[in-house]
Amino acid sequence: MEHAQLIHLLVIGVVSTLILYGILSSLRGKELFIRRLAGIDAIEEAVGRATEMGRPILFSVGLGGVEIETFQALAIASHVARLAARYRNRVILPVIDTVIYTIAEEALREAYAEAGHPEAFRPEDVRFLSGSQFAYASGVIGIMNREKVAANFFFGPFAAESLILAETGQAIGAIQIAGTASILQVPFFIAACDYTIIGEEFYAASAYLSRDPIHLGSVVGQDYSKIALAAFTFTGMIIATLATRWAELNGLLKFLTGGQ
Amino acid sequence: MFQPVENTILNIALMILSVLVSVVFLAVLHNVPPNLRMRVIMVITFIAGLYYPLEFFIPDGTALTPFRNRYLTPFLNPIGDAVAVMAAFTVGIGITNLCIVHARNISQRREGWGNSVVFFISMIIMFVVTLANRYAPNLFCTATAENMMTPVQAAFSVMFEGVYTALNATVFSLLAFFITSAAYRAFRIRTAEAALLMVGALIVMLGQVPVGMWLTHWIPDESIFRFLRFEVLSEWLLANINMPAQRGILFGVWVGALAMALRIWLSLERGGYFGRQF
Amino acid sequence: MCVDARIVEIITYFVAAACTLGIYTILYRENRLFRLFEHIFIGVAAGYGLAITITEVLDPRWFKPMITENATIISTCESVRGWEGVSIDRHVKRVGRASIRWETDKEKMIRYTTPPPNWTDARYVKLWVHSEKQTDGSVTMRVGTKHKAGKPTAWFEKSFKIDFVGWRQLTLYLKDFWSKGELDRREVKGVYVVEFVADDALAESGVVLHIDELRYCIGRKWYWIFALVGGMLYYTIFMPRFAWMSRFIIGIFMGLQAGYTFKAFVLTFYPQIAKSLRPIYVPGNISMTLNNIIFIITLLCVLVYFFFTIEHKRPTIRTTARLGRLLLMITFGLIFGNTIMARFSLFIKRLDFLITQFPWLK
Amino acid sequence: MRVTRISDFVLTMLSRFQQVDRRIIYVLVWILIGFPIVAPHVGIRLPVLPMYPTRAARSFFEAVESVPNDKVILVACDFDPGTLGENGPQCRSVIEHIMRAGKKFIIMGLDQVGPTIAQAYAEELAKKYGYKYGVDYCNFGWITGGQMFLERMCRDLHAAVKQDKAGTPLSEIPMMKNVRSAKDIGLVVEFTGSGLLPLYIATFNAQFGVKLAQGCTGIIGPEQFPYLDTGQLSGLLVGLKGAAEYEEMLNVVGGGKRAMLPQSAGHLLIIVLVALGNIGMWAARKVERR
Repeated sequence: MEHAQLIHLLVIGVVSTLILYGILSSLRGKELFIRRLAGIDAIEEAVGRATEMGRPILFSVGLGGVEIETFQALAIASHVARLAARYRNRVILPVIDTVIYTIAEEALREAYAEAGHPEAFRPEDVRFLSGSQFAYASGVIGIMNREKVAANFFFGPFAAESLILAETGQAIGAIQIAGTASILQVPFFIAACDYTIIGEEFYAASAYLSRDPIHLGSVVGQDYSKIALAAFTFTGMIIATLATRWAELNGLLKFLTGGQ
Repeated sequence: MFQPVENTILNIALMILSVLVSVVFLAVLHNVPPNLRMRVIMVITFIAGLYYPLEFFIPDGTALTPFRNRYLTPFLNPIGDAVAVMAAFTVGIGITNLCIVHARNISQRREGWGNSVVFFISMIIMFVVTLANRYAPNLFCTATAENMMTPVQAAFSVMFEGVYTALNATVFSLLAFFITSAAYRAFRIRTAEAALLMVGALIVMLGQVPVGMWLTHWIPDESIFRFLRFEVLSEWLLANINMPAQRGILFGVWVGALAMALRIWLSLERGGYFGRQF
Repeated sequence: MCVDARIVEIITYFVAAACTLGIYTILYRENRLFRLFEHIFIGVAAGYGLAITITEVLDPRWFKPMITENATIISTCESVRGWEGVSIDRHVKRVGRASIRWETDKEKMIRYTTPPPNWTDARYVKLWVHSEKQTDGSVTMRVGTKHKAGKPTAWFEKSFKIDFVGWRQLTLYLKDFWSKGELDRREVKGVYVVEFVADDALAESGVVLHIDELRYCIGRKWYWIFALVGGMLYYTIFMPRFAWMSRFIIGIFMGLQAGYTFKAFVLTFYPQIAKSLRPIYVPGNISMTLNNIIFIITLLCVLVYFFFTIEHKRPTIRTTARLGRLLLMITFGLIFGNTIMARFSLFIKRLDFLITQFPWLK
Repeated sequence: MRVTRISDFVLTMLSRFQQVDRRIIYVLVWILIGFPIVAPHVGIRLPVLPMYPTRAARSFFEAVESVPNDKVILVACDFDPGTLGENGPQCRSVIEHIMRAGKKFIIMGLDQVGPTIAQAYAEELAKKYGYKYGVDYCNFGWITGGQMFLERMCRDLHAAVKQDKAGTPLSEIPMMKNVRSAKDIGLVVEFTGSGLLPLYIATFNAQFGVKLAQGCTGIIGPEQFPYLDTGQLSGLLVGLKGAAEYEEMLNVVGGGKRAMLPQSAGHLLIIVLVALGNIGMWAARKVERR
């Protein structure tokens, strides 16, 4: 399919308008509610524990390249860095992508500055390890063992190396929080980490933490979109059911499925 | 305006000219007050964000189709190449960062500096051997008989198959051990959720190996209890619980991705890297 | 000074075996041997990554298009295959080991029948021509191209004078070719023959010509230098005064990535919605109906679990979300169980390699 | 700690299973998976575990058997070295079955490597079953052009695929004389690790009614079951288990069945460890309550 069908334009149009409506209403000062997510206390507790033990914190954005999920993960990294900076604790951030290396270095430098301890930030803690998945994984487990990190955070896109990192972290007794939309890796984070945030829960968590009106509005807009998509899917199912009886509806069904 | 040229000197001249034009453009932007400069970057991000949606969402057979076919679709591959090439240039940043970290280890004789020396040696050997294998395979001796290899090919085979592929496959295979210890520790009936995690895994495991199948193969295949056979139950669960659940997660993940894309595109993103003034 | 492949194989095996066992020591605990192989791995991966970036991305997709003429060989003239009316000449040659010999007095026209068909981006043709003596005759190069079925063939041709002695490289710009028959210059896809016709003056003079290295070229794409400028902007991140320039290039990257997300939403995610539009009740197929009902319940429960703006106070919401979480847990158990076989086979393959590739056992 | 009753002693012993050291687990993995692989090389004959073919595998088998003799089978090898571990044994055992059933077949693939590997399997098996290239089977090699090209192949095979992998024109291949279009293809068997099935469904199955059967990897197995329910797929082999099931029906020992012993040992180890872990936890809780 080189070009979109009409149904795709409609669906994206509706979802985008709902999200922008959420953001605009939040900017106009409408009070918005987001339920507190358990993942948030876990993040603060993990940073606190690492500071008590005086050991550094390791934050990995997995195989994150220049993609949306990596920016969401870096937003969480900035938040963790702000927490750690208060107690002048180190955050080690090994990366696999050179473009993300430049962005991550700036994000962390700025987080330490915002927390009032710009001098506590050590540039060499943001490290490019390797461009290859398993060289990166072996590098990270090397750092974990040598630096004896007390807390591990795994946020962003992950693949098979997720369990290599999480199981090694568990073996050295670090407290571990993970959040990823890579569904096939969530089971391994659940098995090896203390707390796992599933799919876009971690995105809502960062909106909750920052209390930033645009982020809050966006999460609300996203909820409206999910309700709309669920309703759309449900009506589609009803049409599919009726189509088994009245064949004329098959044309409508073909339109809804985008000619599949 | 952007047409290839035939003669070499003209080609080099145009290249130098383009560099000068870019430098002038950047210098002009440099002297512009910061918030105006930020506006320019926001506009450029917006325009860059327009390209793929316009190219993809303008349907065939409308007034805009000729515009799309003339100005947008032909640039799909060149833009892909341009992005890949510019990202390739950043590899230098990664390598310089690596070298700084390891060079500091050596210069300050930090604990484990020997490994940093090993890092430099293996990097340089692999770099030289891979380039030689690609551009000058028969460096020292040319004609090779059937089962003979040139020194460069031999070195590349040892370094690539012997070291790189072996290390890659071995680190990957560590998962066989880690999955066993993770399963042992995680599958405990502490809470309802942990119990369900365990039950799901056990059913699929038993459904995959002959021992598991042997346990329930006595249930006749035609009877209504057929779905109690491990391999059938595991197939059914994978198709009717696993698939819709994954789809449910994907609904949220993709709506979230769309929301972030909208915010980056309209420069609404705040916090972290984006928030800083210029 | 070549090396016997057998010895190389043995060395490769022992190096691979050492690396394998070295990495496996991490299973006991982190130790010096593992640290050594970890640094070897990161070094080799860095060296390989840099080399591959050059050989697979920078050289073919940036440097060559920018510096070289992006030529496509029509005929290397090293053999007579595909040519008609010519003979091979191993003595008089310009490029490679041979060239095409054309006695104009015997053959007034020669043809090359297997040219590359797609000349869409070609801008000019280049070829080496050798002549024994100066003549006032000229040769016409004719290119025959077939379009979509049913359309007549279109020809475009250009002639050049043979008023030189020895080898000379000719450049014939395609836009100067005079075309017979309706030809769409932007879509030249059906080229099936290239002919060289000697005019009468040349035929009388009976000169013997040689042709070598016949190519069509696109030309040097000087504008690819902008990619270098764009790439260098990244490095400004280390200079605070110019750091805004890195924002410039990263802004473009993120804009493109954000735009692409809309396309990916349709290509990757929308089929998932399309496949979920299943009939709730399938007449005459009880098991399918049951499956579809369970499918819908699971999908809706998991969706409710991911609502963040509704407090889980109302019983209906709370139980659906709770059921959603339990279904998610079963799903993650299923995924875990489904992956075990793949992970074990990785280790089985490593052991298989260690044992079966053992040089003396093979 | 004076032990009052035997059960206390047993419980404290059992509670130690709650925290088995990870290194012991790793050694067990080495032994249980390593031994079945080393054993054949040191002359120890190991039992071959019986497999119980699922309905999807059996219908794959019947689909191949039921192809009329005047029709050919299209073997589509859309896999690369990455998924060779699972798709390889599947492809090899199906080709062996086609040869044993005496049917003619054509190898092709939307991936460069797949057809070459399948060709090696076919040549090796051809010696055993007396199959001759060009008469009983042939190989089109790598096919590009995706769905549009498959559709052209369905309509007119000779016009779409001008020559086979070795470059000989189709008109000169004896078996291709009476194979002109999809009407002469009895079954398409596809082996892949990626979701390419919809391409074949939209062309061979939907428009020309040719039966389809697939051998896929374990990871994408669940996504293919719906096609079984709707009848678009008349057979499915999933991962190494699928290969082992097919080899069981052929009663041949191939890559699938050979891997079943170490895989079973590994899976059993996990199940036993999980059981011990839970027993240990239960025992420890019991001891605390005392």
